Amino acid sequence: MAELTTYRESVAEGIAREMRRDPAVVCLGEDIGAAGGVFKTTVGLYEEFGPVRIRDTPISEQAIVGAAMGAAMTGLRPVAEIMFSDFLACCWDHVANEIPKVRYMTGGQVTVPLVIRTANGGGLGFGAQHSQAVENWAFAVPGLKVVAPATPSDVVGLMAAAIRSDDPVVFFEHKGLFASKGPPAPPEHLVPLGQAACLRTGTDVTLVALAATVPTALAAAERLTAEGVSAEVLDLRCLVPLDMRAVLESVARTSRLVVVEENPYQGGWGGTVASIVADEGFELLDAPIRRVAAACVPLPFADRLEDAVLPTVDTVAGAVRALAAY
Amino acid sequence: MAELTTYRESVAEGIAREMRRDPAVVCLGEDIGAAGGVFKTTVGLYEEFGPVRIRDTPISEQAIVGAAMGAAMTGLRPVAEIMFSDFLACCWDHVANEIPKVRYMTGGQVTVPLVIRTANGGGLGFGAQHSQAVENWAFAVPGLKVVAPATPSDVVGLMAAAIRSDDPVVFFEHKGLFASKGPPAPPEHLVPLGQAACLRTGTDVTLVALAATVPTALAAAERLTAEGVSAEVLDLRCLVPLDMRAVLESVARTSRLVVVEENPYQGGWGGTVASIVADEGFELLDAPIRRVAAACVPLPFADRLEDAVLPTVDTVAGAVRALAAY
Amino acid sequence: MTTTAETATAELLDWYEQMAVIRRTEQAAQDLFLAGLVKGTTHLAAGHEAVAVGASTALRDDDYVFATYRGHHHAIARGATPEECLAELMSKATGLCGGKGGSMHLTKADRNMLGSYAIVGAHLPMAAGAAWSAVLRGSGQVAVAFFGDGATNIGTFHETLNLAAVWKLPVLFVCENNLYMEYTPIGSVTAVPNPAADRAAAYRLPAELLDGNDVLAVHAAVATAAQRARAGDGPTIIEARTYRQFGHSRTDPGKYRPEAEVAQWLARDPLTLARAALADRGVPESDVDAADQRARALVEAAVAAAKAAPEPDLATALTDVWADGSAGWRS
Amino acid sequence: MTTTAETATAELLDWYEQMAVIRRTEQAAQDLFLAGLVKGTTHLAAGHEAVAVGASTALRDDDYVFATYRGHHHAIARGATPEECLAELMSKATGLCGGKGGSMHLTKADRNMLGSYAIVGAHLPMAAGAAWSAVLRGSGQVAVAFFGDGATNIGTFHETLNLAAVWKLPVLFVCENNLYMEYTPIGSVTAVPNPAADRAAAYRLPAELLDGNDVLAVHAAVATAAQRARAGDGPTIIEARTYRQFGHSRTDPGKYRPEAEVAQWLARDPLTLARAALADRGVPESDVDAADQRARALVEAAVAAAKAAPEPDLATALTDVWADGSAGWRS
Ligand SMILES: Cc1ncc(C[n+]2csc(CCOP(=O)(O)OP(=O)(O)O)c2C)c(N)n1
Ligand SMILES: Cc1ncc(C[n+]2csc(CCOP(=O)(O)OP(=O)(O)O)c2C)c(N)n1
Ligand SMILES: [Mg+2]
Ligand SMILES: [Mg+2]
Repeated sequence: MAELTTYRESVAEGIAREMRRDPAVVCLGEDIGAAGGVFKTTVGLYEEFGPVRIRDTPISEQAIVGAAMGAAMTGLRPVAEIMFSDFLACCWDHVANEIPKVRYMTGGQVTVPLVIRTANGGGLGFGAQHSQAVENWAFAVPGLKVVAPATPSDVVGLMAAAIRSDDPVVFFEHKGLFASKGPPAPPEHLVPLGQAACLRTGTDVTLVALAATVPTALAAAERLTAEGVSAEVLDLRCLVPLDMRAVLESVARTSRLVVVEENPYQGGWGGTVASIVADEGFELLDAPIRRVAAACVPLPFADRLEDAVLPTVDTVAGAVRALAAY
Repeated sequence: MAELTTYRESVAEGIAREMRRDPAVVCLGEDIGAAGGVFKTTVGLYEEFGPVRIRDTPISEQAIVGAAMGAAMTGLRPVAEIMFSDFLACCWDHVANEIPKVRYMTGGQVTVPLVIRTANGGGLGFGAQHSQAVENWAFAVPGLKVVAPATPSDVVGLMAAAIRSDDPVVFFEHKGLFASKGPPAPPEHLVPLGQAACLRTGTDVTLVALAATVPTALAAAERLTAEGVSAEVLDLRCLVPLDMRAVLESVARTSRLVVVEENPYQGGWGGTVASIVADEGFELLDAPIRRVAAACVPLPFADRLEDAVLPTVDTVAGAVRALAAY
Repeated sequence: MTTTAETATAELLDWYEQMAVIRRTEQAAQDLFLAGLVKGTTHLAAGHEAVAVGASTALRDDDYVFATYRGHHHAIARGATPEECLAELMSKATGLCGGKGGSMHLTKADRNMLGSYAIVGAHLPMAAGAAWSAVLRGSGQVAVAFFGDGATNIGTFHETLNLAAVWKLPVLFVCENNLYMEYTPIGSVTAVPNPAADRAAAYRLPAELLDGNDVLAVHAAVATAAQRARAGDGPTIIEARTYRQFGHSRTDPGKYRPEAEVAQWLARDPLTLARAALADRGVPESDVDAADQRARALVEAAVAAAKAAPEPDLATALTDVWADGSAGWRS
Repeated sequence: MTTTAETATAELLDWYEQMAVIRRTEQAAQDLFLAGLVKGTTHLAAGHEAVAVGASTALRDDDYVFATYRGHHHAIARGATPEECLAELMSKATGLCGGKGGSMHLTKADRNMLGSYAIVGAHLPMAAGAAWSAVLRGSGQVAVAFFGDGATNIGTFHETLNLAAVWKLPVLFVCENNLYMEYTPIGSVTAVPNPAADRAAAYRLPAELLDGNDVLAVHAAVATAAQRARAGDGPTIIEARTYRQFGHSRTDPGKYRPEAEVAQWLARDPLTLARAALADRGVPESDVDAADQRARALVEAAVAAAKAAPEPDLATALTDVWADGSAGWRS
């Protein structure tokens, strides 16, 4: 088998593949150039593609994302980095009100083929303002595609799909996964947006996860095997398009659903998933739907406190166990 | 019976009552002074309280909300207006990352007793950037209280509770309700945060609504009586604190739930309500949970198109009818 | 597009006519709004015509324009017909945006008028981005962002001007300073007297402060700035002082403005000034009247056509979220 | 607080000691981070001591201070003990924020040090708001926002400076210009050479550009600005040029900085400069060494105490969202 690669390296690899393929792809963001990005996710791009296509910016999130939008409307395919996903709040008007709406409100006159990449999620002790999982923010805004890969090869494959997409994509790279390893993406790897991956089949409970909750869900499923509970694990990969067909089909087999989200319970994307199943899949269910999400608090700094509020293998396993016994 | 008053007038009345009571209450925002606010919701305040306590600002949403935060941390009780709730996106860092987190992340050292008032919602043909119902954005952020009154007297009573709250409150005033009329609030009226109102009892289906969807839900319930369907209507009034007890108690009686939200289905607050019922109230349910929400598109300008994507009496009645027949 | 410094008289007459078309369209919009045929809101640009026409005529056809919710004049100056505009305001299928945008979002993308944006300041970085794109594509295009005085106090203004200056982008920042935001005078909330021009030094940018009611002055300044931009010399800030003749929006009567101020500015109506300039150049009044007549006829026909146009198909509420024309969010 | 123009020598020695305490604390933080006892990240202010101490000593005890994620020096200068700070970094219950904030959010509210904010620019309007509150309450307090050079290009900077200028608020904007953002030189992304001072004119504000490694210079400028502010004359922008001696954060070795530049700034270490000033005033070296010894002992004891301190109770993860101490979101 080929050597393993990291999720972190796969980000740069995914971007580089598309930049080689399409001269319209350009990158902009803070410290993404010679510095290679503060998470080292753009290492090598500056060297290969130079300062014209890999552009350092001032600390001006609105200008970064707004300029990306203008560039996307006029022939480029910008990939804008927002360093931490928390800072999407600093350009939220562009992310929520401009980029996703302009095509619709002009009656289809313009397209906005851009990607906003951002380091998302907690678990690293970065505190309340650098740790949030905010994919649910983007999910609440019609007109954005929302991607959140869990493995190195998905990073590459979904990056290709995101950059080639003629629609705006918010691409959440999980900080907690950067160091994780997996098989590298094959050449020309492309993972279409909106296809969940079934990572583990099972018969008793369906676990729906995303990004960093995928390994958590897999570990919980693994642990439960010993107890005789067979859990199926779905990695949604994208929130928009949302592959509810895969979820409903799985629940049709297992009759039980646990959704594992990193964002706080209140307003989390799992609520939408659960509500669709409680509506369209009501008759499939043999037990309550359970959501394992973060506590409804800002994220604390101390790791033991952070562990206490984020979903863990223990809390997921506990939820699955309870449902299986229902 | 006393003369009726408007929802619009009740906003100014609610603020004025608190300003009379507490000299620490101050208002800031664009055109709120001599102009009386672009929705005429601050009419009379400038005349009564003067330019020191009623302060016009530049078009600087971050400065407005950020200054309100600093003032709240140091002894004032600011009431900041963000003219249209869509523009919360322009100060989202302060609303989502600063104001709700500072108390927690300082270990409880500071409090932030402020209110952000904003005109929310659609139905008036203001187009994609001036019509959104974004209470679900605020709902997704732990640390904010989220209020959205449906009647004139609730505006006054909830405004009193919001301004007196030592916690930050986002207060959504619905544009579509400004002209609506109802009995004025009695003197000293106070509606505690987090208490849903049961506006109509019924036995077959529970309708959960908020702000402008309250009259829609009531009208649908009314219409269905003729068909022999008895619908109970709950006005949540607040999303945080969320009165799930009232919802679960009602579902315990009716066994059926329809949630009526104005925000788009994806990421809407109704998902969280539905997911709690699908978990904690699973055994109460005799039918699928249905959410009637806006279509997952930016809001169109033309009224017939807007009507086609927002929840209406027809769509709500249709959903209730279907469930009742389930 | 004109690149000669001296504007030909025939050209000036044409500009006059364009301004007259805009004025008539705005008046029609107001009448239709009052008649209940335009829903939502409108922000009319009557009084601002010289900015739009002076600027647009100084640009190449493929240059990019970004406007605000007060943008009818820019749409028309970039080639939108009064009929397309009014149909949009009247929620018609034949409107510029098929009734999905409305007055605040007029867009004529096939003429590179890339939209009207309703959240103050949001379009400034878009214009910078379009300019950046032009540089990378080597197209020689420039981008222009038009914005109000009130927009000079919002964060994007600062972020964009700095970025555009550092990247030396071919972008023009044209402030239509009409002295008011909605109902509040800009001077009461701004630390400097000239809200755009006085900020130029903070970005080491050149600034032009000029009479925005003088179409020749606007044209000259924009032509020079566009030339600079195309030559690789970066952005220019242009502050054009002008005045809106209607209220801020909808039925606002504008009572917060001193009568003398209104009168003074009405006397300096851009059409009046252009008429005077034409007279100075010896153009017979009848030629100007004829232009007015053509404008009136055009807009009258536009009103009739827009009224007669069909409403949008309900199905269009669920199209064009995505580039493939669809609107689904579940796969 | 000093209001006399001439700083007493005893005072200067005290400031030296405060700076030494900060330096030792930062070194300890670095060592603890490398030892794996500090999680997450740190942004050390070694090299910036003169800004914090010079400014804080020029303020009243009840004045408000708002800092960034690089804020250890400000917390200490406003009265936080090294032990409270290091315990916070080490996720201990005895930390300033009970382990819930961490290095980026040091706060000492009972000394009106109202927090350290980790999103660039966010705290600027908070400081303006605190100043507004002081005016309305007639308290005579001023508020100070410390921020980096990189923060001068973000929108809140502009919005806040304009608002503060128009409202003539008693607020000081103190830019610690250490020439770099994270790894990128500020000059490469900023349109003006002095990112804060060169923007002052855009708000009609006075600006001071000074040597941020000279504690006397900082003190004098802040004292003057605070006096102006208290007198009702509004905000001042102070740009203090300084240099961080460690990398941006965590284990960053700062390799992007030219060696000669680093050497030049290390030679101008604020402690070295203060030592020289003390020598000039005839203070015996042994007195300064004694101050150093006290600082070292204090910080050594702080490290030991912080190490020995208990971890936070897990229950505290679910407290203090709301003012009543609770964290529930359902009623
Ligand atoms: C961010 C934001 N804040 C507030 C508003 C509401 N608003 C619409 S127009 C306007 C006044 C804008 O004034 P100016 O920039 O001078 O433009 P003008 O309307 O005079 O053309 C305001 C405050 C908005 N659209 N966007
Ligand atoms: C809005 C925002 N964008 C980006 C960051 C990431 N970031 C943290 S510190 C920093 C550099 C800040 O530079 P400067 O303002 O000069 O302060 P310094 O770190 O030099 O003290 C950046 C880009 C952030 N925290 N907030
Ligand atoms: Mg204006
Ligand atoms: Mg710096």
